[in-house]
Amino acid sequence: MARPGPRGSLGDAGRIVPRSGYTTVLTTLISAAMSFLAVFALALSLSSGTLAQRWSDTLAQTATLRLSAPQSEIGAQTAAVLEILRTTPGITATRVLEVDEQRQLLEPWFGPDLPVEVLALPRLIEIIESPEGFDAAGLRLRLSAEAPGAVLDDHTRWRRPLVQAAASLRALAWLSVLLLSAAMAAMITLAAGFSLAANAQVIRVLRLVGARDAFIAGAFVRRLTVQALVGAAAGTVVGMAAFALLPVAGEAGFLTGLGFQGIGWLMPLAIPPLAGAIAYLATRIAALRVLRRES
Amino acid sequence: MARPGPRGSLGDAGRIVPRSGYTTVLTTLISAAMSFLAVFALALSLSSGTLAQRWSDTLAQTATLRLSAPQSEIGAQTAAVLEILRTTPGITATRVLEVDEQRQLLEPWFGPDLPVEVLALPRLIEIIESPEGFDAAGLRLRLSAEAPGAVLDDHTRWRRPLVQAAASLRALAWLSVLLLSAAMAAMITLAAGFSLAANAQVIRVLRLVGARDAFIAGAFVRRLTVQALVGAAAGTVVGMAAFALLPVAGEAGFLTGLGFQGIGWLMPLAIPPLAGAIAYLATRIAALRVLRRES
Amino acid sequence: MVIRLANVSHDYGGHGLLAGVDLHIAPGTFHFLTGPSGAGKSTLLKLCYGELTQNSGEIEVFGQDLRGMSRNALADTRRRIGVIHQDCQFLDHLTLAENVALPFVATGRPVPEADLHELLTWVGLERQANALPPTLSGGERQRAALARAVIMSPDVVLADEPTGNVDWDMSQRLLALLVELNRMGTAVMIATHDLNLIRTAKSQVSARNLRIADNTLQSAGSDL
Amino acid sequence: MVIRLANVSHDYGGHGLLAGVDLHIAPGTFHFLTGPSGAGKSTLLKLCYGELTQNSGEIEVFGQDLRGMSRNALADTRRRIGVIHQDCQFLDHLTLAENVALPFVATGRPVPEADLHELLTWVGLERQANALPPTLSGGERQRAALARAVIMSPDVVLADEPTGNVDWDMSQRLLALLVELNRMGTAVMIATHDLNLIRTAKSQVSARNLRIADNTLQSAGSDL
Ligand SMILES: Nc1ncnc2c1ncn2[C@@H]1O[C@H](COP(=O)(O)OP(=O)(O)OP(=O)(O)O)[C@@H](O)[C@H]1O
Ligand SMILES: Nc1ncnc2c1ncn2[C@@H]1O[C@H](COP(=O)(O)OP(=O)(O)OP(=O)(O)O)[C@@H](O)[C@H]1O
Ligand SMILES: [Mg+2]
Ligand SMILES: [Mg+2]
Repeated sequence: MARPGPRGSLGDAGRIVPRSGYTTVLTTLISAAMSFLAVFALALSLSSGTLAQRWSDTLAQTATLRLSAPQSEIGAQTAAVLEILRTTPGITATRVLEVDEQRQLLEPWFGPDLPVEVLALPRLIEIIESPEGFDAAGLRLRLSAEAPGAVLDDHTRWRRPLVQAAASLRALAWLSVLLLSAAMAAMITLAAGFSLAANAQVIRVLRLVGARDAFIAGAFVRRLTVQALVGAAAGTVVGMAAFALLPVAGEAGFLTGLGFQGIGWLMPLAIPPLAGAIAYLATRIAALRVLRRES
Repeated sequence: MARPGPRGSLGDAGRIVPRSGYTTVLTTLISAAMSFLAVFALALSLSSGTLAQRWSDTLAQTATLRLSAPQSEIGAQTAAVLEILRTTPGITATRVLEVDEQRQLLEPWFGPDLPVEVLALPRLIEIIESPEGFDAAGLRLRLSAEAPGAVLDDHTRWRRPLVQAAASLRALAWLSVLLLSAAMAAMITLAAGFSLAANAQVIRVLRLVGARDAFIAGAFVRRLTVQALVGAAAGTVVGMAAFALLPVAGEAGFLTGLGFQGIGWLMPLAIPPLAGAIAYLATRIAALRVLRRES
Repeated sequence: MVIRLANVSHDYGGHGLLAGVDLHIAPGTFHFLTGPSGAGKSTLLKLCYGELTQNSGEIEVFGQDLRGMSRNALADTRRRIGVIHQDCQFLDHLTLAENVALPFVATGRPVPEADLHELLTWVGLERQANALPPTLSGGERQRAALARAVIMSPDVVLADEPTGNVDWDMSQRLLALLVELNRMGTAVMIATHDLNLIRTAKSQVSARNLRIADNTLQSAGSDL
Repeated sequence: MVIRLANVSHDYGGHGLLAGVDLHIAPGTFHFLTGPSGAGKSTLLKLCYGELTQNSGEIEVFGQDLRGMSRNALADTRRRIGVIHQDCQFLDHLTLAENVALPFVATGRPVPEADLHELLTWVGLERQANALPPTLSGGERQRAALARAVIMSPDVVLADEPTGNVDWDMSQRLLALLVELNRMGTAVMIATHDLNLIRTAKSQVSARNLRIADNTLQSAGSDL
């Protein structure tokens, strides 16, 4: 009986649309579910970035040049090749492999006792690319002219599928983020439509007492935006908690890194305001359309 | 004006619950969305199976044995090692690598001109495992006794992360199928509750004219189950179409095979009946509970 | 005995509403129920058909205690009671004719089309048979509610303000329908504000007039 | 001129309902509108405040054509019209007092608590001020609807069957409230079936009695 009087409670028109109506619950649920999924998609896209980075780091930015030549010419040709490499744009550094390093590379196949010194082994030169990479075809052309015994191996056949896979994973992830946003917008628009339909009585009564469209739409927009915000916040928190707690991918394996690292944890926090903005626009458009249709 | 009379249209009580109510639309939408996602999860889980298979096939079932020994003993030790391998359970076949094959392996490092014949190269023996695999530790023990120069490389360090990754991908996929089923059940239960709340008027009127609980619940259960079936069918079809049409993963890369192959295309067809069954149970329980609560 | 209330009290948690109400409705009797707005007329009727459960006292319908009844037994009892709710309640997606025939559908019986048509004609709704309830006028809805209440030939009709929105001629017509049913043995109780209706009924049927005042049910035969 | 209908016709797609209706409601006048159930009384009132748009003819409210009006202008016009809808319409999640105060909230004005309380007391609802509409009795809802219609001191009150569910004493009280408003300059039109109400009003106010019959609006001063 000691409820607040009508002025205090209704003064800002905040309660015009029922709070606990099931269509508002619907909005909350939809944005919660969508935000939860968005957290996963975001994690996937961030992780696929990390993944691509790692794969690139290990493979993409190195190449090997093998130089075979008669013992007498090997010194001169090595110098020539190094000079060519030095003047090739896109190559950051070059390094002639030591004998010990060559032995290490061969150990799995020949054991530690291979007499590398006495063999007429080719020289191996490691090439570190700049991030932009170099023009492998052009380089091959110049090499064939000046050092016919030089063979360039840019690891392409190893690199291509991995980089491709990382890229497609990344595309898939961003596609799902986009799809989820679109789905959320569509579903919140639908929920707004449902809410307006379910509250046809509210609209009719407000019309009867002379409320303008902007007032009626505003009441719905406010209610639904708040619900979407609340739902999205809940979904995001639960999704982030899932990532913090669940061992989604083990320590090893190349799914390692699926999750958020460091500053990445801040990104999901953008989801609730985004959901709120989507809800605001979707509801506003739906409300004004419905109000204009039913005179 | 030429509508069918009440007998024909209402005889089976099929129209007691409004067809186009937005809460029934809600049920349809929820099961459509959930089924759509379930198709993806199913594809992921099936594909991760294929993936794991492929990775295992290429790596897991081979191993290499490297035998270094003085030139005089190499023949005898090779024979001894082959005898050991022959009697080791889990090994299907063994093969001593030819000189040419060894040269091929070494070519990237030394060029085609390596004088393999004159080098004291170790023997390489390829081991083909049976699917159950062999006991690597036991084999190493026996080898160290009879052929001290033999080193077994069972590719464990390459194989483990890949198999692990495939397994965790698979677990993730089944987890999402489970989660989606649970989420669908929960959301359909909610939708049933919403539908009952939205149609409180229908329940009140039916009570007034002496309808029993079973009759009222039946009307809702039938309507909602049908809606869930329709929604799930639509969601499944759209999901399958997406897989049939979208180039989700390229031809190369190790996401190749993400999708359905052959008989796998039949599996998503289980989703609609499952959704229907979930909807039936969820609605029935919700309806009888609601009806019992409000006397 | 159709309905028997013994020392029944009820309120909605606040101050008292009905206290110590005794009521006997015998088969074939005719009752009017009056009282100021908010006195508890609708509440009393709801208690009689089990939409509400009394706070204290005893209510028997067709000789059975409502409170001890199973849910199915209560539903079966309601089939023998024709109720006209004050807020006429329909399924808005079904036509008027389908709504009137609902008691048959809900109990799994075939709809007697001829009876249905005759009844709709009597209450002047044959033209609106295929209209949806939200498109009906206030009076049309009230007449449809009355038609639905009597279509199953119930043992008792409980009518809550059945003529509040119809004109005088139509209210006479509806009264005549109830009087006719009453002659055939149906007990009738009408809650109404319309004293003229009660007065004109005098000539057609010997009705008992009850009034709710000061939380109790009183006989009001003389002062109408 | 408050409301002017010139040669207005309307039906809902079927057979004719209203045809060639002329109506002039001047400031400070009092009108009763009668006619059998389904004749089109509610329809006529809905045309007057723009819930329906006529098929043909002209309707002017406060000198402006309703059809040419912007949506905001229509809303602003409605603020000057107090409407009692036949199916009393409330926001079920707000208390009765909040519902009655709704015209102020919807137009962004502060609620005059004192006036609100006085009005609720007049219609006998001060005890129910904090009750939710679904828990009110039929008559209580009707009185609340009347209170809401008059709280903004509108220029005209259009009341559709405002006394169908209240007892005689209360209907006199509600009539007195409308007569009082009318004396202060408010035009009033009441659609009702209650001929007694019209008869007792005669002594308090000089009202014009209109009747809808045969699809037209007729003067019915004598035969009541
Ligand atoms: N569900 C409820 N919860 C709380 N109070 C209620 C409820 N239903 C009715 N009331 C209150 O109980 C009182 C009696 O209501 P009831 O509907 O029985 O009156 P009534 O005699 O039918 O009046 P009317 O002639 O106006 O229809 C009213 O004051 C009403 O506000
Ligand atoms: N939205 C609508 N669609 C179709 N027909 C309608 C609609 N609203 C009303 N009607 C019909 O128009 C006729 C007049 O309705 P109206 O509500 O104006 O009658 P009324 O004079 O107010 O009757 P009552 O006294 O019963 O309230 C009725 O036959 C009704 O069925
Ligand atoms: Mg009542
Ligand atoms: Mg009307």
